[in-house]
Amino acid sequence: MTLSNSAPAPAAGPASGPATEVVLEAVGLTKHFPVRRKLRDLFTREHAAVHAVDDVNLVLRRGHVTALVGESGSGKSTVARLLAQLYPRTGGDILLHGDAVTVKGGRRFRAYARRVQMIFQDPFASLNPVHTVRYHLTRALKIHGNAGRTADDLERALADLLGRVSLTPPERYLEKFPHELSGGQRQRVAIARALGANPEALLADEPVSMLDVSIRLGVLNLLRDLKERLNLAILYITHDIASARYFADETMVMYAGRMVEGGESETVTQNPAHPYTRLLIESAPDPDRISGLTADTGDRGNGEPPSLINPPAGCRFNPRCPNVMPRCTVDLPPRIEIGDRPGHWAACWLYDPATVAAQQPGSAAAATEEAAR
Amino acid sequence: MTGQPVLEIRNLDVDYGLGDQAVHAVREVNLTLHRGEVLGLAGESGSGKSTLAYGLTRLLPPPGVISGGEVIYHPPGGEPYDVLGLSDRELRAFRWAETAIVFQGAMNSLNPVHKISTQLTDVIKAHQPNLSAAARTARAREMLRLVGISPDRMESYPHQLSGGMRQRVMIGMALALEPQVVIMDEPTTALDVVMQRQILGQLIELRERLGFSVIFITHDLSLLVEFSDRIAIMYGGRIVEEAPAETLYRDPMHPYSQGLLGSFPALRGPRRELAGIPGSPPDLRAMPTGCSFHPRCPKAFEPCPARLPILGQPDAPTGGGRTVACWLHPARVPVG
Amino acid sequence: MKYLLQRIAFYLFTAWAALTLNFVIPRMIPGDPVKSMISRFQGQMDPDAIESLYVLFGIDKQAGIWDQYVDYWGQLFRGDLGLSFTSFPSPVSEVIGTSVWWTVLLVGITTALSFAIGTGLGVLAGWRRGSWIDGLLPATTFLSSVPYFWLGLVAIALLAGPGSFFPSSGGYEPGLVPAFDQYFIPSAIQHSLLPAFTILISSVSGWILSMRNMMVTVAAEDYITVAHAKGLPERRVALSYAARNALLPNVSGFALSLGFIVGGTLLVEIVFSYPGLGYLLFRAVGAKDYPLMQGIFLVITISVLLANLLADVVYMLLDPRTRKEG
Amino acid sequence: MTIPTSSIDQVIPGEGAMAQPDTAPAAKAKRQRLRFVANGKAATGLIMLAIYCVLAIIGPWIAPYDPDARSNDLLAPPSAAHWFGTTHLGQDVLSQILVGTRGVMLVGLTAGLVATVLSVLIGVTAGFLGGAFDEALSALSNVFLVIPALPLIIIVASSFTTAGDVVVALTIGFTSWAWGARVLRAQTLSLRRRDYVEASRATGESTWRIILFEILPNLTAIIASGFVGTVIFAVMSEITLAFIGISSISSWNWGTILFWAQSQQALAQGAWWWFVPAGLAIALLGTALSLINFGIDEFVSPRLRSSGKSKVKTASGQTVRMRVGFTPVLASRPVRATQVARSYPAAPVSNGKVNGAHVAPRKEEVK
Amino acid sequence: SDSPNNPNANQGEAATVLNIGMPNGPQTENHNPFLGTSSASSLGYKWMIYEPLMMWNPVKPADPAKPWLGTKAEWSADYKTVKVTVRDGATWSDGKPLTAEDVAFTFNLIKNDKALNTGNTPYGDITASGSDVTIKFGEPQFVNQNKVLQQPIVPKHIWETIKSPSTDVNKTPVGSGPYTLKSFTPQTTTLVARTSGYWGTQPAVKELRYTSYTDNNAQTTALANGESEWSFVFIPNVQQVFVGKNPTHHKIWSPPVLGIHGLYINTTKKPFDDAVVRRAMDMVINRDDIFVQASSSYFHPVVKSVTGLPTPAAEAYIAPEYKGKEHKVDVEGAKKLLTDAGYKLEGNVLKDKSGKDVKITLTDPAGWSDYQTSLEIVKDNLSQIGIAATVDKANQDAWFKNVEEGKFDATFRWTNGGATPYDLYQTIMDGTFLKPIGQASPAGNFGRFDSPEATKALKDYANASDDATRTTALNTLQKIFVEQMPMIPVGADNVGAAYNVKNWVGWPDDSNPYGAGQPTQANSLDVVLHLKPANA
Ligand SMILES: Nc1ncnc2c1ncn2[C@@H]1O[C@H](COP(=O)(O)OP(=O)(O)OP(=O)(O)O)[C@@H](O)[C@H]1O
Ligand SMILES: Nc1ncnc2c1ncn2[C@@H]1O[C@H](COP(=O)(O)OP(=O)(O)OP(=O)(O)O)[C@@H](O)[C@H]1O
Ligand SMILES: [Mg+2]
Ligand SMILES: [Mg+2]
Repeated sequence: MTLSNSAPAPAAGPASGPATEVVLEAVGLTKHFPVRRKLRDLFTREHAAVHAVDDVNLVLRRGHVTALVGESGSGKSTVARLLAQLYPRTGGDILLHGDAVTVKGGRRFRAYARRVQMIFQDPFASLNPVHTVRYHLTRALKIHGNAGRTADDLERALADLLGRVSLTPPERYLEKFPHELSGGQRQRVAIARALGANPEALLADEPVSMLDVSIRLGVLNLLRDLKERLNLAILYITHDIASARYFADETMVMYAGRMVEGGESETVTQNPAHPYTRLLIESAPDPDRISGLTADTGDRGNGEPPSLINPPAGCRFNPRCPNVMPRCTVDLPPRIEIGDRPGHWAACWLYDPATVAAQQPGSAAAATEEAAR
Repeated sequence: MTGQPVLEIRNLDVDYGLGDQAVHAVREVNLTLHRGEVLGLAGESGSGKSTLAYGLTRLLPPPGVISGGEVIYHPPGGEPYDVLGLSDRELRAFRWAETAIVFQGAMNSLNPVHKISTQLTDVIKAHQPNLSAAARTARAREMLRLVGISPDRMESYPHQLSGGMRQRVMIGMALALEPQVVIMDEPTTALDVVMQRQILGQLIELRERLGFSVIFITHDLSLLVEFSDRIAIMYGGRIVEEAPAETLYRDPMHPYSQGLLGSFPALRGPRRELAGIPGSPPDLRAMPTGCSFHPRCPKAFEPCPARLPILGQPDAPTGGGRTVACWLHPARVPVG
Repeated sequence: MKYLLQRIAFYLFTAWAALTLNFVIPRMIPGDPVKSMISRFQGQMDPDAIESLYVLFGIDKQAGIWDQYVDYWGQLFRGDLGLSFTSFPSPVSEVIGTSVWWTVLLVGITTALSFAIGTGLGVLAGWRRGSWIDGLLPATTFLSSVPYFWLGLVAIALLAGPGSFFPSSGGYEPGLVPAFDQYFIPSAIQHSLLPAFTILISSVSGWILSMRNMMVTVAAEDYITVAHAKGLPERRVALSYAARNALLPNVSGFALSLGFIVGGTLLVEIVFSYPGLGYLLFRAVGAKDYPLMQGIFLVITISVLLANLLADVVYMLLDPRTRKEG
Repeated sequence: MTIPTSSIDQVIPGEGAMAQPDTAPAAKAKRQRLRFVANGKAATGLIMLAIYCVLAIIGPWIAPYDPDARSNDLLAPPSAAHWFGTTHLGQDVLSQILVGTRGVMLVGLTAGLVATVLSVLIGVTAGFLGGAFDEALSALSNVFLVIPALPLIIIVASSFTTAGDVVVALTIGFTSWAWGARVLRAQTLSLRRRDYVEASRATGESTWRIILFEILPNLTAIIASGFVGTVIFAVMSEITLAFIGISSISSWNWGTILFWAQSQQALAQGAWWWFVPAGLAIALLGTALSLINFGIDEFVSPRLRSSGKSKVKTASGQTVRMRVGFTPVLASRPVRATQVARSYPAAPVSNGKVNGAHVAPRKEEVK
Repeated sequence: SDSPNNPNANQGEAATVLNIGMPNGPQTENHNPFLGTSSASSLGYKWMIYEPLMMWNPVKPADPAKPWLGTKAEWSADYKTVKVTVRDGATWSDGKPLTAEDVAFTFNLIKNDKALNTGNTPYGDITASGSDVTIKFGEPQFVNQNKVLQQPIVPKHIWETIKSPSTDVNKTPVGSGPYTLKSFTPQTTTLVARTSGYWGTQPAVKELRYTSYTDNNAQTTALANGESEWSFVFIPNVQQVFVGKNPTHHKIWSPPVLGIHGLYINTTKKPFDDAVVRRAMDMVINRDDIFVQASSSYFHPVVKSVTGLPTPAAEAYIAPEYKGKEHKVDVEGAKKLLTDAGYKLEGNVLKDKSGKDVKITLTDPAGWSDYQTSLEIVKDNLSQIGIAATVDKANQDAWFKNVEEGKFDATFRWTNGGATPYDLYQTIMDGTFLKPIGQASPAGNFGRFDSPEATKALKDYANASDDATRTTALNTLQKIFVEQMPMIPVGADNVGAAYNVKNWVGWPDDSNPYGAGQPTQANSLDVVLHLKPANA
């Protein structure tokens, strides 16, 4: 299991390389959850909503892992579920091979599910305790017509599936109930189930966060292996930015429902541009920083993520941002190319040439710009 | 400041259940906590870290029993005594005043029906009955301020606070009686990295001011390396290695420690090669013979399955203050 | 507060539904109060009286169902529950008024007592698991499965023989006039002892069991361990931490049981010939006295609703979490 | 006559089960399903229930007499010929009890079944579909919950011209589903959000398959517990109806026996044998069902399980109770620490010997 | 203390109180004498406050009624007019004199309010002149004469101000009787004797306490322990439960009246349309067993006479040919009767003429334990002649409906009672009630007994203007009854009582049956006035 996977060729930027056919794309994806409506709310003027995801753009390519990182509650899972069409979306489009798709249920949903599959965060919860491994996998195969015609076909398909996730020999696992498996084995079964549909894109929502340190790596390596062998497009969701560095080709950072930074993983983790990404990286435990408990880390804002029901105007990070400018509280920063590496961008006014220029005169420039609008 | 022991755990055995059914969750653990130090306790899930923490204060719920060993506490300036031998009344007086505990889930650690103030003051009341109500409240406010919560949150109920605030309340509560030892069982796993750093930073700062010792439990080794003075690694209910944090990080001796360290992707620095630990954690009911790690150990050789390695100072001259239980590094001086 | 408003809306809706049901059910009952009355007199009432009774009771002609419904609500808002057939022409409200206090006092007090005792024992049993109280549990299970009325019969057979201190029936010594004096009150209490014990014995076990189970569940919560770790006195841990939290789910159970006061203990009243509401309902059903049935059902329903509302308020006071949002 | 509030309550202690969605039992369901039977209480209850079921089937055949047959032993106390004595007509009470078992069991089980089916239909649908549907259904079940059941049953049952067993069973069934529905709804609501349900949706399962194969199997314990609870309630209600002479059951049941005993003033006549056996039969049936329910409760909520031994012997021969907050110490002697020092002579206590008499000092003394 | 419960308040007068009980449950205050639902009627104390014109003794129905408020009553020969002379000197308890005006007012009140006219009596003109009152009727009232004259008379000056007499609760009753209301509680009503102004002799009983026990059990217990001294309640095993508790003082007296209980048979169903079958059934039904086991050896006195008329009440009416002829169980005779008529008894099964098994369903409401007991016995008896009977315990409402509509095989039920055997026979045989199966005939003839002869005889009896016609008609009815057995009589109604002679003596009994013993009967006042302290 000690797979010595060195970093992927660092030169290969997201734009280059031949095997980068776009499988799934999200454009302006938005999801607002209505705050549970009661009878009495019928009379109130406006409906409060959780702005869980706002205007998210995302591209998943074949044979390519895209990581989505961000703190708890930033909307990562929601993005995954939207991509899996498990939630109706409030706005935006999901393009499968360039075609906008919206499916709610029934046959079209199945057809979609055949190409886009999701792996859930918690392997302890995502398998039904009352069913065996065989049941879970058989269903996945049958629903998508991959079970073959005869019982033998099915057996073969099952064995193949378990083989793909390195659960061999298959007969040792087929009749087991989830509680009889270890966490890593369960997660493998969950992955096998997703593979049962023979998908093109895999949405892995924190596939290892519930697993033990020593098992995590095995599952991650398995996913990488699958990406390479089956040429899958994988969305890897995590809040562990270090694992994104190791595992993903590209990393996107989410904060409070919005994408704040994106780019090649190594670049994002080593040269974070957005103040939030920086905070995240500074906060991550770092063994090399022994006795690194300097006072400055303790005082980054009050640590409270913003309310998503009434998100802050402008940049959502502005109440905690050490570099906050007046404009941050007013205008929403767009994606701005950083320029250090191709494809590295951040949604932060710090990198706006205008702002950079206006930085020196002070807030007057901001004011004039304000007036110009 | 270090050097003087404050808590000595000797040959502690903790079981779940009795007789044949018993699961030996902690076996023959020897560990010494020194004054003012942060002792990290790591190991994967189920290795017995929590059991050890609860066991040494006799807080294990049934069917847990302490089947052997002793926990010697050294009060500052007083005679040491065995915590496990205290009567119920003595134990109650001992708890919190000498050792306080911060548990993993702050949501569940605070009584949902009482205000923060009540929960802060009742512990003071129980241990210092002579203190006036006003003095108690004052102390409670002070504790809140200490952990960075505005004292006007005193009258809040737990559910009105965020997870981080609750955790900080718990830390404040733990320090209210200025105990000698604070045990923290995964105090930050439920929190965000940002929040985690914030809280731990505060804790370390407080330790500097108040001088208590900390037993810090987690399975996140990189966190431990950064935060603690010494680290003990547990595997299958036993301590397999113990060393100063830096030493352990730079030069882990036990293959399991090496595996653990190799499982963490590092965020900074050069990209390291990652090597996981193959296999799965042992079943406590059917422990492997000899060294319980041997079935997963890449370096296992012939004594490993046969004989149990004893925790002791390794032969090799790799600096003092470290012990390991591995046949690769046979013990020169066994501990205990 | 919002929580409370929302609950009140719910209660209003439920009250409407119950009252409508209350209107519908008696109209579906095919029986006939006059015939029932004749049968009670088995031949000693002139069959020619049938017609005069129909006229008397005003059931000789039928209005449209909708008109009746509107009338019904009109009457309700006037607090007029109609006239009872069995004791015509006394208003239903008056008939109920004479018996409701017996039930409220006997069963109400007993239920509250049973809740208090049961909860207390349950706390003990749950806290000291494996102690002698656990040994009582099988007996408790058995007692909670015994029908009230049968226990009553047995109690009468064993304890209420002639010359016994315990009277076997009635609410007070016949011949006494209800009054708050030294003759009536002791008599009323004396008459209520056996029924009260019967209810107590068979209902207390339910509380013991549920409270014990809640205690056991709560005792494993982290905050209990924390309380122990804090070195708090055992009493405080048991009462202020464990029992306080374990009590919460039982509060709504208590409210429901308050609601069951009338319905549930009807049989005790029958067995002990206790002049309460349950017994009245029994007679009303037998006599096809719709107005009376409606009235009693109404009283029961309203009291259940009130009890639940009360429980909600109490719950809100006990559990700070409900105070915040609904 | 009320449903033992404990029974269903405990399955979901408050909202507790929702707060901690994935407890051990869910993960270990299959194995423990068998362990449920191994539970002492449940086993006792099941055996007792089985006996009742057997009696319900063979009762009429093994009854020594025709329960209606009169004899010349009027109101005779128990004897060799009539084990449970006779009635005022000389009928054999034992035979009546035996023959009456069937009616009781039939009504109890039918009513339980009807109520359970209704509660599953309403509760699970409401919980799973949510939205306005849910609001309507839960309002409905709340109304049924609040409306007092027994008076309602009495009124409804007395309104049927031919209130046979079936009618009584249906009446009870239709009026007592609400509690179960509420519990099931709450549970379904929490199950609906479980990852495995979402996961099977993401796999492409159809809604009805999700309800039937993913959600329902996980509700078995609660459904079973609800069923048992309703059966208890139904049996009690049925007997009550018979006892107060409302249901017109031509066949015998225990309530009918009690009705006769009561209307013939068995008490005044000193004929205790007339009502004692029937009451005991009811109580024992109720006990059996309650025991099964406890078994289910313990199965669902493992904390309630009494874990084998509750007392342990320490090395010094003392018996200590297992309890929360004070873990028993087996090997080291519980009393004095001096003895510790002696049994572990190597204990390197730095400054001198361990003082056994030392009591944890108060904070003030420390400072 | 001034508490009403203070025992000292009544000290020394203890023996002046009579405790009367009825098992009627808690009462609501209502002293309206016209309403059967009032507490006054339910407990019977209306008869202590309000008095009738004549005091009729239902135990000896053929005896002439005793003058009471009326000193005499003269009926016209066609019984369509009665002239009553009202007593002089009677006063109302408020002191006003009682006059013929009051009497006329009372009857007019009833005539004008259908809800009060419980007898559905066809009143004509009612006039008072001097101390006489003349009441005219639309139909002959021979069979109802005593009912009419039993009407309690109310004071005009009070009731003319009452707007709705049928819904008034008459909180402060003013009557002419020797007692006035002292206090009312749902459980106990207390009456005290008037100190002055009563026209008759002052009663020895100074205070009457009517206690309403919640049910039969409670009433029985109260009787057994002496708490209750006078009541009318069914006591199972009465000898042990009541009498045996104190044999010297506890007495039970149960004189039959002219109303009976028996098994109605649906005469439209084969083979029960055949009188032979019905007679055979009658021959095997053991009335004594039913008497002993279902009515505790007293409650429904056995009807011994083959005519179905209870004795001694109807002694005077029994036709000469049936005098002394008593019913006897005769299984062999019944079998012979059946086989002679062409029925076959094969083993234990009776086959009808067409060879079918004879089966019968006996039905009665589930809760009526005495009837159910009777049915069990009947079932057992019928098996002796091979009739397979099943007992059906019906819902009360359903039973009512089915019996009225003729949808039954056989059922236990009562007949109406009256001053003559007319009511009894009418309920069983009157062809004017005859309705096809499925149509209700609430007043009688549930068994659809179709006998024009009987119908005519009943009509003759009611409308005759001379005794000879009546006697002939009644004899005819008896003959039809005996030969056709449209209903199998079993027991009679009784108007007796359970009473305690420890404190009071003078109760009616077999040696002196001067009146009904039941405390709610119209002549209960007569009984109370007969009582004397036991130790005097
Ligand atoms: N069904 C829902 N209804 C209402 N709000 C929701 C719902 N699902 C998620 N949210 C809210 O949307 C926000 C984003 O949630 P999401 O689960 O996507 O976060 P996440 O980044 O996956 O967090 P985590 O790392 O904890 O899994 C949160 O504030 C959450 O409370
Ligand atoms: N009640 C119990 N009965 C039997 N075994 C138990 C019980 N509680 C815990 N154990 C076992 O004891 C071992 C040690 O558990 P413990 O909770 O101390 O582990 P841990 O190191 O704290 O793990 P984690 O990191 O997950 O908190 C585990 O293998 C566990 O399965
Ligand atoms: Mg998530
Ligand atoms: Mg732990």
